[in-house]
Amino acid sequence: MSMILSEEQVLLQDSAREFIKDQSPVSLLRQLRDEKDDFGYSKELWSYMTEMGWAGINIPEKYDGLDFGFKGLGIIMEEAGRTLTASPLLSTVVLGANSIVLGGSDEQKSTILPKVASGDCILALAVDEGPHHDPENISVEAKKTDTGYLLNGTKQFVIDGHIADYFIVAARISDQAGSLTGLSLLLVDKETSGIHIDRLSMVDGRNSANVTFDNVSLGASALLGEEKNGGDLLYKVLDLGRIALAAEMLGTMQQAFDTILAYLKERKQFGKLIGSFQALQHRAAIMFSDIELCKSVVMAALTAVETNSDDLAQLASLAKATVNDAYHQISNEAIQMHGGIGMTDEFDIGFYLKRARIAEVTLGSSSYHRRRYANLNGY
Amino acid sequence: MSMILSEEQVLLQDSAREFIKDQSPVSLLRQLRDEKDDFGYSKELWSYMTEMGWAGINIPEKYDGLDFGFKGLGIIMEEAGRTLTASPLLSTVVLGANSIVLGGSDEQKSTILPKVASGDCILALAVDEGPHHDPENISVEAKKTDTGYLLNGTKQFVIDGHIADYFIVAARISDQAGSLTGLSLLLVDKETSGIHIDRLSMVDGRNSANVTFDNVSLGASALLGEEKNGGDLLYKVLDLGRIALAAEMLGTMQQAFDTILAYLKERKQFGKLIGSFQALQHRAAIMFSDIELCKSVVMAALTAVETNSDDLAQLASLAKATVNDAYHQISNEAIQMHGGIGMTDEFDIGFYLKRARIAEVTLGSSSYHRRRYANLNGY
Amino acid sequence: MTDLNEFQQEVRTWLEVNCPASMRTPMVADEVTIGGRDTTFKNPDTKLWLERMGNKGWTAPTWPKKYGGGGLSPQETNILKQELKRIKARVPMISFGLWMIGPVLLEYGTEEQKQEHLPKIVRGEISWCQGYSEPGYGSDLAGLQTRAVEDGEDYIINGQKVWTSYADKCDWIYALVRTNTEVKHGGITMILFDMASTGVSTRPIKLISGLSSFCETFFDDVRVPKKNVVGEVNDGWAVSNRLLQFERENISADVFASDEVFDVRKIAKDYCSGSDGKVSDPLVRDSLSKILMKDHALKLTFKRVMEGTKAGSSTGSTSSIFKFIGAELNKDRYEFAIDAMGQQGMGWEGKAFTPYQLDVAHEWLRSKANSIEGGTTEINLNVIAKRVLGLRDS
Amino acid sequence: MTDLNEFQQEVRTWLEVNCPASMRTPMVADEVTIGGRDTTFKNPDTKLWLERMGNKGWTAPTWPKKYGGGGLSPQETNILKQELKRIKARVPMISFGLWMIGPVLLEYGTEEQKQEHLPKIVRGEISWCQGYSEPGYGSDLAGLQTRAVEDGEDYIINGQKVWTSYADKCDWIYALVRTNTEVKHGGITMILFDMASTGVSTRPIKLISGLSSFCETFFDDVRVPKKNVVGEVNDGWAVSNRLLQFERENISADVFASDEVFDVRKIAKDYCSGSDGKVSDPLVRDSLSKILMKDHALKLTFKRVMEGTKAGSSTGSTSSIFKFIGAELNKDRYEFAIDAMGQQGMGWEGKAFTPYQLDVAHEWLRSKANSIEGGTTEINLNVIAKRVLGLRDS
Repeated sequence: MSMILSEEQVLLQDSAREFIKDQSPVSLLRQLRDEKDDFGYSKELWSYMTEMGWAGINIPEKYDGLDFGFKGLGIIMEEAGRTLTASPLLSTVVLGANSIVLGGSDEQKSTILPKVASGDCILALAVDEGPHHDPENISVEAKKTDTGYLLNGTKQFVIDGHIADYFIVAARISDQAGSLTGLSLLLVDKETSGIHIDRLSMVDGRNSANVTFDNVSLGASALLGEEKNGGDLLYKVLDLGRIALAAEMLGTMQQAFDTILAYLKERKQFGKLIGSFQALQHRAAIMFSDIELCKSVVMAALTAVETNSDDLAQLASLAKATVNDAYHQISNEAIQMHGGIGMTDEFDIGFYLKRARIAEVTLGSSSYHRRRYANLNGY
Repeated sequence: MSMILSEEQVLLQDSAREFIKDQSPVSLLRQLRDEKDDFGYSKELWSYMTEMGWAGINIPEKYDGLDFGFKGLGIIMEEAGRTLTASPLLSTVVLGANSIVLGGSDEQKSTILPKVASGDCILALAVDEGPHHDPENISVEAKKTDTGYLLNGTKQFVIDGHIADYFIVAARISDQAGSLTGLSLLLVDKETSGIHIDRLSMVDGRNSANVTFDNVSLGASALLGEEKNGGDLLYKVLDLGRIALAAEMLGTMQQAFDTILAYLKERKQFGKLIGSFQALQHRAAIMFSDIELCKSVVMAALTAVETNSDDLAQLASLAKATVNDAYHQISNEAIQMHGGIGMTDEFDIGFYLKRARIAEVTLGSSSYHRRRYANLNGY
Repeated sequence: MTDLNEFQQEVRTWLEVNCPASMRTPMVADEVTIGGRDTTFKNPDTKLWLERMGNKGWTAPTWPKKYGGGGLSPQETNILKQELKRIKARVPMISFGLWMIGPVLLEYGTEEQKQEHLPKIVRGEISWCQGYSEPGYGSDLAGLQTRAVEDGEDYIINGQKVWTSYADKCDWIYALVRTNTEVKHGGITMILFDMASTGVSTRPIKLISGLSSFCETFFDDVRVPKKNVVGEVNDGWAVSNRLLQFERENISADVFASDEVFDVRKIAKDYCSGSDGKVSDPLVRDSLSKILMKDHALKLTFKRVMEGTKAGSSTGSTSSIFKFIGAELNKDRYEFAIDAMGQQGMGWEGKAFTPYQLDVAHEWLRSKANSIEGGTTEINLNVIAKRVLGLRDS
Repeated sequence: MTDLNEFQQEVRTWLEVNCPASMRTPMVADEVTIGGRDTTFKNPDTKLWLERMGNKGWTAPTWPKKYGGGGLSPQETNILKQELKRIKARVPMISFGLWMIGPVLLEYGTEEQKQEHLPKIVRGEISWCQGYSEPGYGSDLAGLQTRAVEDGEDYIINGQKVWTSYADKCDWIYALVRTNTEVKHGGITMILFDMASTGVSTRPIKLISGLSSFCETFFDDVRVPKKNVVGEVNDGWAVSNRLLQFERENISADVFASDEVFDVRKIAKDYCSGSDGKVSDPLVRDSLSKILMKDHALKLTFKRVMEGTKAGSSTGSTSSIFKFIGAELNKDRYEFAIDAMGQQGMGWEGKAFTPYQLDVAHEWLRSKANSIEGGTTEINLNVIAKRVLGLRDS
């Protein structure tokens, strides 16, 4: 019974859905955008989420977490996605916390994880160095020194980069080559000197930043995991991120589709409901079908994390690519089927389009993941 | 006024359309197929065509041709395509005759062209050596000898190969390298010893053959054009073939679409004409639009031949790729929109599907021509 | 649990003894049987295997023993299936009797009908075909015109059916006939009769892909006893809808299984590989991933629905997508194959092509019917739009 | 012929003298003018160029001289266009007056209306906006509800329009209003009035792409003289259809022109080039070819229709495809661009992005309206299916 939710999970889903609907409508994102909020997320909302344990949902109990499992996290991401909730869930709870849970030393864990669980610490994974997701080609360098590392280079489009307390930086250790083995993850306090942060204003109104490390001097204890297998750790964390993001996107596209469907049943032209036009009916039926496939791939990928399956990487790529393509299509249909009103900023549906393209390229476009699926399957 | 037909050309079109409709219905191809006709085309029909001058339409008057121009040939191809007419038009009149007109010596011209014009000589251009069109990679070799050439290798899917009186073989001259400069075209009498021909039975019922040259000894006079620029000649001839084939396919797809449209206006389900269902209406409208684009690219390419435009290669690739994709889509819709009856051999529409895929790959698939268009445009 | 373990041991032992070795090899096209009165068997093991499974009732494991079935519980049936799969046993026969009319008779048949027909279906003694579609009435099945007129204790049937699978080889037919011309859906009756009856004739249909199992079937004053009506007179539409459910489930299952016999990845590797053994053309590789990932997503959805069904949740809306997605995907699979194979995948016959290549070309053509037979893609989309999404014709 | 040669020489000389140098450089967004009473000009050359062309009548070359037009023959007009193109002269203004209401007045207007309005349009003294769509009546334009009620020699107008381009900047409006509530199409009238009239108010519409030239426009007891009706009362539907033809032609032309300011090939080269300067990812390269080849095919079709029109053949059925193909292609172009640019093409504002990158992101969003404004793609397809292909709703 890996593809359906347990009773406990259904309870979580119900409460998450209700909470998000009440506390985090799309108007909250609109407000953050219009007010050019300094943080880019609602601290009040985040404190509610933290109270419910969401910040520590993936953190072991000994570090004050809930240890609820990855499917629970997926459920929350999906519900948060429905209203385009801006929060540190992806940056901190998925990518950040899991980097430390999977790769951190005891000291790193006990320093950081309880603070994450209590909502007092924001983490940001710094991977990409250009506009496309490309973890196979990392050139930010950590030069080994007597006491640790000297970090140089620029990371781009770092999620929540301008509010992070710590960066987790994917860097190439100077004396090591090879695309995987040469990589390490380094835990970098934002207060370390030599860090320059440029907050970015993206179309989706969500947080992103370019972060430059200019001769940033780090102690040896900055290393997450071992020097030699940082690539494996990074890839595992990225897959968790892809799956969680796919879950978020699944929620977003479902809400967009529900909005379309409601409009088809309400809007009249030529004296008829537009939902009675067969061409639109067929397109709606195809969207429905695509969403059903997305539900399955996301659920399978979430399960694979919980069972630590050998298929994890493959299912992560399957989930991200499938969800990318369906959301792409639905986000376009969302505007087209709404007609003129869909083009107005006043109406919420445009936010779903804007979020779509950024979510699509984040952590890998469809063509990236189709190529990876091919590599993983040996063809 | 390059994109519309002259009065003279409209007259040709009218008479060609009437002739084809009367003399070459689809049932003729069916008969050739069912009787496993030895020649794969109707000699009677070909003699009528010859009488009208079609065999020599591209041949200069001094060699008994009509010299009507390439647009005239395109008109005939299009009309012949409507009923899937099997004839040596593509092999002999387009690819064969033009190879000789463009590259032949006076002697070659006066030996071959009058026979082509009188319908007494079938030519076959032998280019491909595998299942995909790939003139950039020719390995059939013509070894230079004291008296001429020794030809070795196998050509595949040679149109009209089993009925050809002469082959025009694209071969690599042994002492020359490079993809273009090393190629030459050789004119080979089918009676020369060492030639083995395997006729192929293809899904579309049209002629194709594998031809093996086993130490075929040729005189120096077998060379068409000069040794060094055989590649240019070959590429020019291939482009003429692509354009003429695109014209044929344009006729075929228009007829398929007309058949669909007639069925949409005649077939009832649930008490309504199926052509009244909006989903089918929209799909029909898109097919119509695709055909309109195809008409333009074919006409532009035909014009480019007549004006010997610098854009010829680019327009040939544009025409073939555009027509490929539209015909692909229409051939699938043709079956789907006809439902069960479209699946029966008794009904003609299946022939249009079978012809589609072979025509699509002949002289280059869409992806081949998109790649070539990119190369020609320098990106 | 112990009982099930015992049952499993019992099944395993029985299969070890009774499933002939050749029945554990992949199915060969001309060794498929549909059973029936006049069947001949190319491979004698096929006959043996069918007889043994039929006598045991395991061709219809869930049917009651009194009708010749296996009388197994769902759990036992699952174990039987697992064990058959474990030894890769061939399916004993292809049977519309088992899959369609049998389940319908269990629900709607009279006791007499069950006694007469079900045991012969289980043992493969009588084969069945389906008389539904008519020329002019494909998607609009309820428009059918074949008339059944009362004549004493009989009906006299006149009309024509089309797309009758194996009509020229089957012993009996279950047919939809019109018993009332005043109303459309409410004037249809399901009736059973022997294909050897006077007035029945058949003509095989040649498809664009070549010869097929489909026939046109003609009824010319065919006399059928009234007791052969299934369910109530004029209630055939409800009966047939129940039956079409079984058909749809079988077609979906078929489509799912199809990539086991037809591996697009192998084709890509055989025809488009570079020196490293990987697909060299990035465009082909991307297309292949699209197909395999869609297939993967569809299989996971199938799994999700199965688990949901077991857990008692309603899965009708999700399973409404299977037929059309499976059909479109299978068409895409064959288009990919012939594209990868180029002209070598376009052969009709002859030695210049391998049997496998010829198969691909013919199956590519055959695949075009996937989105027509058993409900067109258009009808599937209509159903999803209306029944699942609640979009109405206003 | 000699006359035409002379004319060409004359035009060339005049342009040499009168077209300011800065008006021969590519258009800059904030130097575009729509003319009108209160216009200010950022670049004084814009004002000069508009005045000179307007006084010459060459902003409306084919209109009669007595209404301020150029009075040129089609051949002369062609020569003028060629010469303007040769020196890459900017279009003097963006004008709904020139492109839409002007041609309609020439056909349907009273002599008084022509005398009053046309010369001011030619010289850009009065700018016009279009009051057609209403909230709730987009594709179904004829459902419009804005009421015009007779009151002596005037109409009193009440209602709301939407998608009124530059309503907040324009001097006059041509609007469709309802003069009869009993019938749908037959109750519509076209009327002209001054936007400075009492009771007119406007509110700019913010689009998903940011601020736009569109407005909502409200009419609250606006008093308009009856003599401002264009054509007959209740015949506005026919008049507006004629006008929409002009609009469609202009939108098609716009879409065609768009790749001149937005070059997807450059984007592919800038963001996806390998060391040889060619697009390194074969998938991106293939997508780019698809877009450029579709564009090429569309341009050739445009050429074919133009030549056909000149030769006197009917081209209505072919030109019915321009709007939706152009719109869909333009959307594809922007999707290609942002895909090639990755997150660098997703910026909303700020210095981390070049102005060009920000433009692409905003124009990508704006492009989504291409298949909605001026007739949705769905309406275009309906029209082709019904009027061109003769498929009817039965």
